[in-house]
Amino acid sequence: MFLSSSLVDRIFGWIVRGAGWLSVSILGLITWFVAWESLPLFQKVGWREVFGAKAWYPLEGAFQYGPMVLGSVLSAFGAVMIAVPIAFGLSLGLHFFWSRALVGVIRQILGLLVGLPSVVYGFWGLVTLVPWINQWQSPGTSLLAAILLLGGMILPTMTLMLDQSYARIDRSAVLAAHALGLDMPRTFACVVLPHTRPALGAAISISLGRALGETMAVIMVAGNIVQVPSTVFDPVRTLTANIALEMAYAMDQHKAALFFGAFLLVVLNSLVMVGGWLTRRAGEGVHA
Amino acid sequence: MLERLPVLQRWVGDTRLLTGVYWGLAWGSLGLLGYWVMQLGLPIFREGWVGISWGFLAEEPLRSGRAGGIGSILLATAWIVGICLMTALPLSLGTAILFRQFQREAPRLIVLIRHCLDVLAGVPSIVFGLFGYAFFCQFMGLGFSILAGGLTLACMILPVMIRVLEESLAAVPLAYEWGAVSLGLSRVGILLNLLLPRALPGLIGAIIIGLGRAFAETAALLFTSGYVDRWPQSVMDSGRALSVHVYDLTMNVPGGERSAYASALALVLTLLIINTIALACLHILQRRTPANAALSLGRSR
Amino acid sequence: MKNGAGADAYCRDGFCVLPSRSFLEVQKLSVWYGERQVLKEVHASFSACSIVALIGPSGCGKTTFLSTLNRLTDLYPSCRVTGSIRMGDLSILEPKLDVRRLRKRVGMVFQKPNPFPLSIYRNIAWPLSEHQRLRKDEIAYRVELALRDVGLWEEVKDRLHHSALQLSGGQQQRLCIARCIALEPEVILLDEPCSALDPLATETIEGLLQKLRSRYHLMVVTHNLAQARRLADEVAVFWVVEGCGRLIENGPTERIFLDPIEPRTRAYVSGLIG
Amino acid sequence: MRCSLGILCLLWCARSLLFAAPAQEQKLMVTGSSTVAPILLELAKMYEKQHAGVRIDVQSGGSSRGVADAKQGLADFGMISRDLKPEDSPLEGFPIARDGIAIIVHKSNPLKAIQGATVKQIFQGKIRSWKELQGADKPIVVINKAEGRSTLELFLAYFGLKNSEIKASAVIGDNEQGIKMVMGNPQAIAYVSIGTAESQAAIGAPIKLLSLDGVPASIAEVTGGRYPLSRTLNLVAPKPVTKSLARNFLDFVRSQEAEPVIKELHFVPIVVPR
Repeated sequence: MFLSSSLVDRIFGWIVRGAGWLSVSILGLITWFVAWESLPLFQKVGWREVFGAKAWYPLEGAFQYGPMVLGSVLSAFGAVMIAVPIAFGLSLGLHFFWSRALVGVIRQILGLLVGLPSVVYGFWGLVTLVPWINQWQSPGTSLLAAILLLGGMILPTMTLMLDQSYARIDRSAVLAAHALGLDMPRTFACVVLPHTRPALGAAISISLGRALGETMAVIMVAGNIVQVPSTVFDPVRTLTANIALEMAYAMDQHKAALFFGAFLLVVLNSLVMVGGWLTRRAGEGVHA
Repeated sequence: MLERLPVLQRWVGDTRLLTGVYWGLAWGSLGLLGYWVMQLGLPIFREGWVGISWGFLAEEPLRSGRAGGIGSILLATAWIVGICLMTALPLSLGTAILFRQFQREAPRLIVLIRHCLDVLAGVPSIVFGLFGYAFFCQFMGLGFSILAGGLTLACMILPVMIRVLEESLAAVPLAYEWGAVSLGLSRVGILLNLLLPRALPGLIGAIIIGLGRAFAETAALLFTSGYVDRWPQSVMDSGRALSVHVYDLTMNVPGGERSAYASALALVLTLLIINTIALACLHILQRRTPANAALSLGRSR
Repeated sequence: MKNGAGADAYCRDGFCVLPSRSFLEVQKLSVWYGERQVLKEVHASFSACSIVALIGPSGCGKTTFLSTLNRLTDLYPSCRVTGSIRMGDLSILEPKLDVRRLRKRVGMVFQKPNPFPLSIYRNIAWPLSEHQRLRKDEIAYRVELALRDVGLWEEVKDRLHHSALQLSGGQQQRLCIARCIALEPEVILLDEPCSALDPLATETIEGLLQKLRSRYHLMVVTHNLAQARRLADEVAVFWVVEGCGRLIENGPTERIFLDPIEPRTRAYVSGLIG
Repeated sequence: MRCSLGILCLLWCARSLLFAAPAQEQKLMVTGSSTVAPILLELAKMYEKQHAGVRIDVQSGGSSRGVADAKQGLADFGMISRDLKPEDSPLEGFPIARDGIAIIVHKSNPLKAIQGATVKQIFQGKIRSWKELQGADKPIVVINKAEGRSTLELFLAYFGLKNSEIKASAVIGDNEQGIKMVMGNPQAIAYVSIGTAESQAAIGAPIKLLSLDGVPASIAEVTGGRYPLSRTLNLVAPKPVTKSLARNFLDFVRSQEAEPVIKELHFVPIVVPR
């Protein structure tokens, strides 16, 4: 019995380690396959042509990624800027102002919003948001539309993450603050905020990743013109939209170019993650 | 932390004002959210309610989805999500256990996995779609199939499931494990007796989150499980997921709006039902397990 | 019982105490957590008497010393242990040692009662069934035996299948001890077993320890000097020297308390410092 | 490890399902243009109903994919929403329907007809305001199609434009998206498949199909061969088509039986008598 159960333990260890390695290998596989599939672009077109390209006309052999990277980054950052204060306000309300029943309802709604397919958001953006913006400034399909829509889409995720981080605070710290006679804003500033700063960083970096990665909704509202926008009313194309728009019809080097776009997305996203780690580490430093 | 208090007092002499600002921010945000939910949700319910019926849920789509129902699509979705969960759950559970129980044995592996997962969690779903297309469909030769779609989704929801499972395992107090280890008990025993029973709510939570993600996903499935909207006969058939169906109806099919709304409503209702069932499960679990009851008592004390 | 009847057994408080051949030899034991050294070159040999008390101010490495004895230090990722500990035929710090068998022989009871969140019965039955292949009725018998040993049987026999977390603190701690002795260890390490309990429960536990002293080697970390004096046959005094925990003196209780060699010990036991 | 075993099991099940089925089933694979796919999907369903044991899989993915798959033998038929080009050479084309491209604007736009040259100038960005076309003093929102779409190819070829010359303010993927955009934007101009546009206009979408060079954009005009900006939807296959199922299906697609289905989808059927 004794020996056998220690053998079981050893086997268990290997199984679990295997699971771990498999999870790691997925990222490796993704990077590898995406890079591998984008190789033909550089074999057929050449590095210099790709990075020196002045426009994106894949069928005419021009592959310029810069504006799309910019489009992705701008729309994602804008969305986060919009979503942060609202998410912040909502999480405040959830913890300090609203009754339990209301809180329950709001959480359920937020949960549903997270699960709503992006197509539904996009459809709303296309038929409501874009015409609305168009009233001020044509064409309506614009960076602004993308920012607003993405902001709305990441709002539930962000709120729920902040909500969870508030809930995780040690009750006794809050009680201690109350015992010291601190009122709500001070409790918030002195107890809740310092405790949740790392979580805020995590929420922002994850939402940023979500916004960068959103595809279906952005296609419908962003206008998809490959250009560097000069105002928020100019249409832009994001890397993700580019893939979804052209993938179904792409052949050969065009397809490779799209895979390279995906590769750029992975790189971009890794940068966001590294940024998240750094801010979190800095936050922990402040905390200590 | 409290030493900051005087500074704060100097900033805002009267905190009633600040409370008011917070209050306003909270209600203002709620107002925005409410307005937006109305904007988003009302059309779905209003238009969708007309189109949805038992027949609609059971039939095969006709004329590209303008008529008929979404029966075959629901089935394909269920298969895709099922395969996805069946693959992702053991994998993520294993990894979460590795994090909890093998910290001493494999610290470097754990750090590596953590970083990889952080990156993986942010990889856009469309990249997963491309990867699935290149790896599962082409390299593994699965073609456009439910299997390929499910596996791609599994890769996609893996990080988030691991995160949730890990958190639920971490919520089990270390003291139990120490007690067990000091008695020389096996890891498997600790897992089965101490960790898993306590982490069961987390497990359910992970399944729900995974399900939600998988149901809502469009981009990753476009290039992997394909468009075919007929009854799938095996996992090697191409099958259209519900969210892809909604996408197709709104974007490719003239006059498909009504069905699109009805399908979207079906999707929302499915999510709602799953959430409710899960909540009920959690409720029952918390009431049934004496240990849990005792613990929550202990916590309140 | 474990050491065989020695010729020079002596009696104390009416209990027969077994011979004084040393059962635990500690040599040059040093422990680091990361860069910080918490125990420095501990040399000691504990004779096979029944209760050893480890005393000293907080942070002097008592608990760490105790944890090294059943290799619980393995659980700290950054912990490093050097030196040697011999217990009978066993070299405890040997890397290839079957740790689980060691932990069966050297049980541990923690400061805060930590019964498993299972039923009272399963709390004892699960460790038993993991270490030995036993029939159901044998397990039931052993559970009852262990519970009787700690005097819990009468209190819980009607609710064996209720959660152990519903017991009071003292009962929980006794259950933890029962969980340990059900495995028939040679040594039981107790890390301040009474510090989280009220005086009444403390008294019960002390009585229990007195009862168990004839069957097991007990090593008790305590902050309570009176308790150490009441319980122990032998006392080891730990002290913080230049930032590291060290064992500064050990010997029979009477000598440590009445005629210590070290001036710091004298000051400590007389309540002047520490 | 556990999960890879699971995958293996799944694969095995899948295999058994897969290989059990085709014994009594004949299979056809059709891939290609998303414009043609809906027609084939419907026809395939009808055909399957009439012939038990036949399964026809239709996958959309663009005309170029249809050609590639048919060339490689991955598909029995490729669907293309354009006329055959010389580089498709080893393949034989089978026209099944005709479709035109309509220039559409919002219903509130006073414009009713447009000249080809004007369209070209608008899309080149030489005409920027509706004012120049006797409309409101509002900028023109030009909606272009994404690279690779056959609608774009046809449009460019007809007007002799290069995609890089087009100064668009939005790029869209599918026809429906273009229509929805025009519905929401009174200043927009776009070009989409006539079938789609006409059917949408028929259900009440606020869009208007402009007549091009004096010919109204309608299915009727395409049928009559008068509408200039039109294309043939083809099935392509390596010649000769030998598989009897493929021949039969092809005949079915071009039979009178299939006519109402194609009409219902707002395309112009091409019937080839058997």
